[in-house]
Amino acid sequence: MNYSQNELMIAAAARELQGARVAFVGVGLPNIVCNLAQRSHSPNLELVYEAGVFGAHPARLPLSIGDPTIVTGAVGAMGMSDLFQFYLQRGLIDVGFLGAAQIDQYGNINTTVIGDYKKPKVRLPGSGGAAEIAVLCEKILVITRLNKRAFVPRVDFITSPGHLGGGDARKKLNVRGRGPEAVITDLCILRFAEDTREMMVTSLHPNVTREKVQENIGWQVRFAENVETTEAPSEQELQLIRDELDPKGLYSR
Amino acid sequence: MNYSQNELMIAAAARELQGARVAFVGVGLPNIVCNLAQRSHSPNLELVYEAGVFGAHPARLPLSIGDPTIVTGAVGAMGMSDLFQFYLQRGLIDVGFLGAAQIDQYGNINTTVIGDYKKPKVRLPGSGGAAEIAVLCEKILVITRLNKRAFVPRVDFITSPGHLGGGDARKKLNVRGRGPEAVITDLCILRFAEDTREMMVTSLHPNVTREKVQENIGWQVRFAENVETTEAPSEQELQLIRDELDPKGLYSR
Amino acid sequence: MSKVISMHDAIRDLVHDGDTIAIEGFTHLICFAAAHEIIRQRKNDLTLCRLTPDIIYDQMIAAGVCKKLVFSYAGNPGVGSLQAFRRAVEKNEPRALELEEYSHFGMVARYLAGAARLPFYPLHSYTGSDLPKANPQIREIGSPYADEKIYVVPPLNPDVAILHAQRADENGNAQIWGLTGVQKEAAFASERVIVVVEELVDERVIRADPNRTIIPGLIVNAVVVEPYGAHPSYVQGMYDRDNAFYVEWDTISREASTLNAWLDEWVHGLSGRADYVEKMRARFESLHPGNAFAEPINYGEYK
Amino acid sequence: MSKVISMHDAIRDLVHDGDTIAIEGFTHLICFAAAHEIIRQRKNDLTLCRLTPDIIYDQMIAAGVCKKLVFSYAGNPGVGSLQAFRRAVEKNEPRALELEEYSHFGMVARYLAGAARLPFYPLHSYTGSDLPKANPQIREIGSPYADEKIYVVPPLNPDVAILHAQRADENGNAQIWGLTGVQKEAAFASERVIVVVEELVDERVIRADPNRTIIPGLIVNAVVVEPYGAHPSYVQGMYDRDNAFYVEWDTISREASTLNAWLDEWVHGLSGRADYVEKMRARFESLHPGNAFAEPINYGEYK
Repeated sequence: MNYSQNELMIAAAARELQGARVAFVGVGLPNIVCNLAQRSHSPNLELVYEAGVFGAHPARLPLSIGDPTIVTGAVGAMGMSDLFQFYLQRGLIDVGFLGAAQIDQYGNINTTVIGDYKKPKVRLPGSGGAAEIAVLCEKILVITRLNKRAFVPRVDFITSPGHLGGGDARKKLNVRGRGPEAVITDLCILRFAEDTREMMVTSLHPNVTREKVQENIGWQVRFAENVETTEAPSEQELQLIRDELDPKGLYSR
Repeated sequence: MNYSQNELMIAAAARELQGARVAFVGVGLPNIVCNLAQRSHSPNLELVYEAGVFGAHPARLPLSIGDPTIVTGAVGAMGMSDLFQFYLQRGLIDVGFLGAAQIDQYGNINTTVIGDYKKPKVRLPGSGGAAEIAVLCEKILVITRLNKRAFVPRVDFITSPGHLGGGDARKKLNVRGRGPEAVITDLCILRFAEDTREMMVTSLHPNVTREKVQENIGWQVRFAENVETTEAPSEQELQLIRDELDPKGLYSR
Repeated sequence: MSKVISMHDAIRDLVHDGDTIAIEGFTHLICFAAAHEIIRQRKNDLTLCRLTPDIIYDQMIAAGVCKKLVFSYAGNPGVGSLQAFRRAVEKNEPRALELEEYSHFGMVARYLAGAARLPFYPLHSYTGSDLPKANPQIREIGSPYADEKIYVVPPLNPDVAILHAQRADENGNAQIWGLTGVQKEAAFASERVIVVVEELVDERVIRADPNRTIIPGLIVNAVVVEPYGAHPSYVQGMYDRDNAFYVEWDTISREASTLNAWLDEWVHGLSGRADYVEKMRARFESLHPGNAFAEPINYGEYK
Repeated sequence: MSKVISMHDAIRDLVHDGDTIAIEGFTHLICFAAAHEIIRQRKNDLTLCRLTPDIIYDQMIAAGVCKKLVFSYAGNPGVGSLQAFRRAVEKNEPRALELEEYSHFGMVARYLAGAARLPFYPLHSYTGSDLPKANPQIREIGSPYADEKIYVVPPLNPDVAILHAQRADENGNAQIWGLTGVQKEAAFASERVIVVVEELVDERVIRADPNRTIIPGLIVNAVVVEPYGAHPSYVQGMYDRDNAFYVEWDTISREASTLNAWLDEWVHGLSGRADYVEKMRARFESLHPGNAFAEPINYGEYK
């Protein structure tokens, strides 16, 4: 079956959720990714929405992360105070999924401004729950398309800390979660070196060259010793994306 | 109609609630007093129970302040965190009603220990919500029977602060509520002098002498310039107490 | 004594120029009816608080009623950016916009502190983020129990909170199901509260299920009955989110001229929400959900 | 995978000697069935946490399983003192009892900090009280926003919380109505959670009313089905508080000998709660309330 780069990215990201028990679902791509994981290989994955829902079984793919379909049939619906304090801050969330307008080689994420904070060239939406998701989830997955505007040597503003200056910088600040573990893009998957915490390419999507990846990253990117080839999306995954989750192709075309 | 000293005390205490909008109902005597006020002169009095109830209309007099009858038909039932934070600490309660095992001339209340805290002669139940009620309600009413064991020059332990050392001691500590306003007993009503905040007798119950009052107070008590005679309980009040609120006479005989 | 009044009178009497206002509701129960009435009455210099300014504040910013925004996520959820918000921040159009920016948890904590009258609220966030540099109100304090620091935010106490709910009685005792967001905290944090409901019910309905009461009439100044008052957001069990409108807004708001034309037609050109509902009626038909009833529960009669 | 096990096994596997335990429930939903099983299994050196030790901890203190009490009100509500508690504190009988004492709000705040994994929780209480002198864990800190001090308490994180509820599914998703006390906070604060219910229900019942879920199965280790397990306390809508027993307890507990005879007959002499219910059956008949149903609400089906 043919598939788009976006479909591959979504399926690859969903597979990163295998074995996870509780995922914090962010707006946009993470939303479709988490719903795909639940409907394919991880039926017991508990979806937590910052809007105040635990154990959602959305009957349709919600456009927003506060849609009524995430409430009906959920295990629990609560105020955001409970959600942030007793679920997220309590340490119950295994995986937090974040998007990024800019991301640097240590996985620090900017969703606040392009340019200077006080006089921005582009004003972005801001943190939402990302600043706390980044420090409170056991681990973080990032999903975003690969291009030079996004993958920059240094983000203009750290909205959500990744590995900060690299190495054990995060540990020194007593940050609770382990930070970004993988960055899933439409061209490749990147992970972080054990020691320096620098981002490196660990898997190339089928038919994507190293040169193509480097062209879309704003620094001299490292490649892992054994770069794998990302597994193509399965027929089941593609059917779920096309028939159930994103029939209009908003996210996946 | 004949009445007992306890019935008079309860009716007199209930009358202190006239004009109040929201009362925090304590266990024991305050419970019958607040319910009497609601059923007689103050039908719009909102009863708040620390157990987590706002706007209770108890169908029977609850023995405990967490009885199921305070929930059924109430306006709101909530967790204690909400009750203490958003009602009491938020400053929504006009009147808090407290009992006392010991009380001193400045209205400081002890419900913790008789004797030394570490080696008490009598271990009492402790604060419950009294320590915060004493500082967070707009004003405090105290209801307790008059006797020398209770009315002492200096309490063994301040569980709930009254006017502390007197004068503006309370203000200096930035305490929010105004503190005790009246102490209603089975023999008389005492209030606090404007300047010194010392307790003084302002009303004697019918047929009670000054001597009798002094005999039951552990310090040389002051009498107001114009000591009134406490109004006897009305027929309606007595009927409510006897037929509806305390048919077994647990509190009122 | 009934607190039920019209939206016109509620906004006229309780919202003043220069006020700090919170029209809350996280995706759910966003009271567009109140926002439109504020625009219609041309209130001025408002400080608007919301976790997600959403298209409701985008409309108010475009209409020029807003001086300052206190917020945590200024996007069109699932769609993209807020165009009027961007024009205000990037180009000072139609006027400059002051920003005071937090994260969601930070805003929740600010309302919590405000509702509980605490001088600050601690939270594990902001470590490693540039947000505390951008907003000096986000501060760090030590713990008296361990060698540990934690960030705190100050209380938020709006002058007015406007909160949509499924139902309330005439005293303002309001019940909500589905996402409750920060409706409760915003109500208790504020000096004045306007509750806007889909349905006015007898006090007995409220008292039959006290655990669902989110906002007590005790803190409510006015009750406004405004069916479909939350459209294009939604009310659980009553109508769906109008996702198509959220997508359309991206087009409407790309240019100030089209946005202003929309405001002229849908806000200034109408006398109130009843007109809006009438004009929008065909659209509502596709927004009615099927039934999914909760199992009835018994509180028990204790006499 | 079902978490449903017997009370015997739940206590055997999840409660260890020396543990810090919270059997919570403010007047409502106090799990006497669990307390009796702990006594029956002769657990030792427990630190018992509860706002109101009530007669449930009075029984445990008398049985000698308790080393320390963390509490805010040790009385028999509406009746008077707790006699076994007094003997332990005043006379070290049957053993000395360590006390760590707060007010209700202080205990609520401790559970809140524990549940939210905060290093402390601020509250406006204790000013002018001798409690901070009696308990050095109650401390003062300054605010970074104003020249102001406020008391704080440290987090409370029990090893085990045992919480009674009206109903849960086999995963431990539990729903409560009526007084919810600190059930939620105590559950999230604890390392292990045992949920004890009157009724085991299908997951669909829970999912039909997600706003009533107080404790998610995610944090629950065991579900015990134990009808009447909260007697002599009560379960809203199911059975009334046995006020007569609370009054009788005052007599039973006046002397260690009568109290021990009671424990022999009603705890040690029985193999479990089923026996207790059987033996107590006549008494339950007068405790059934009439009906007072909540109005059904609609969550809506959104496909």
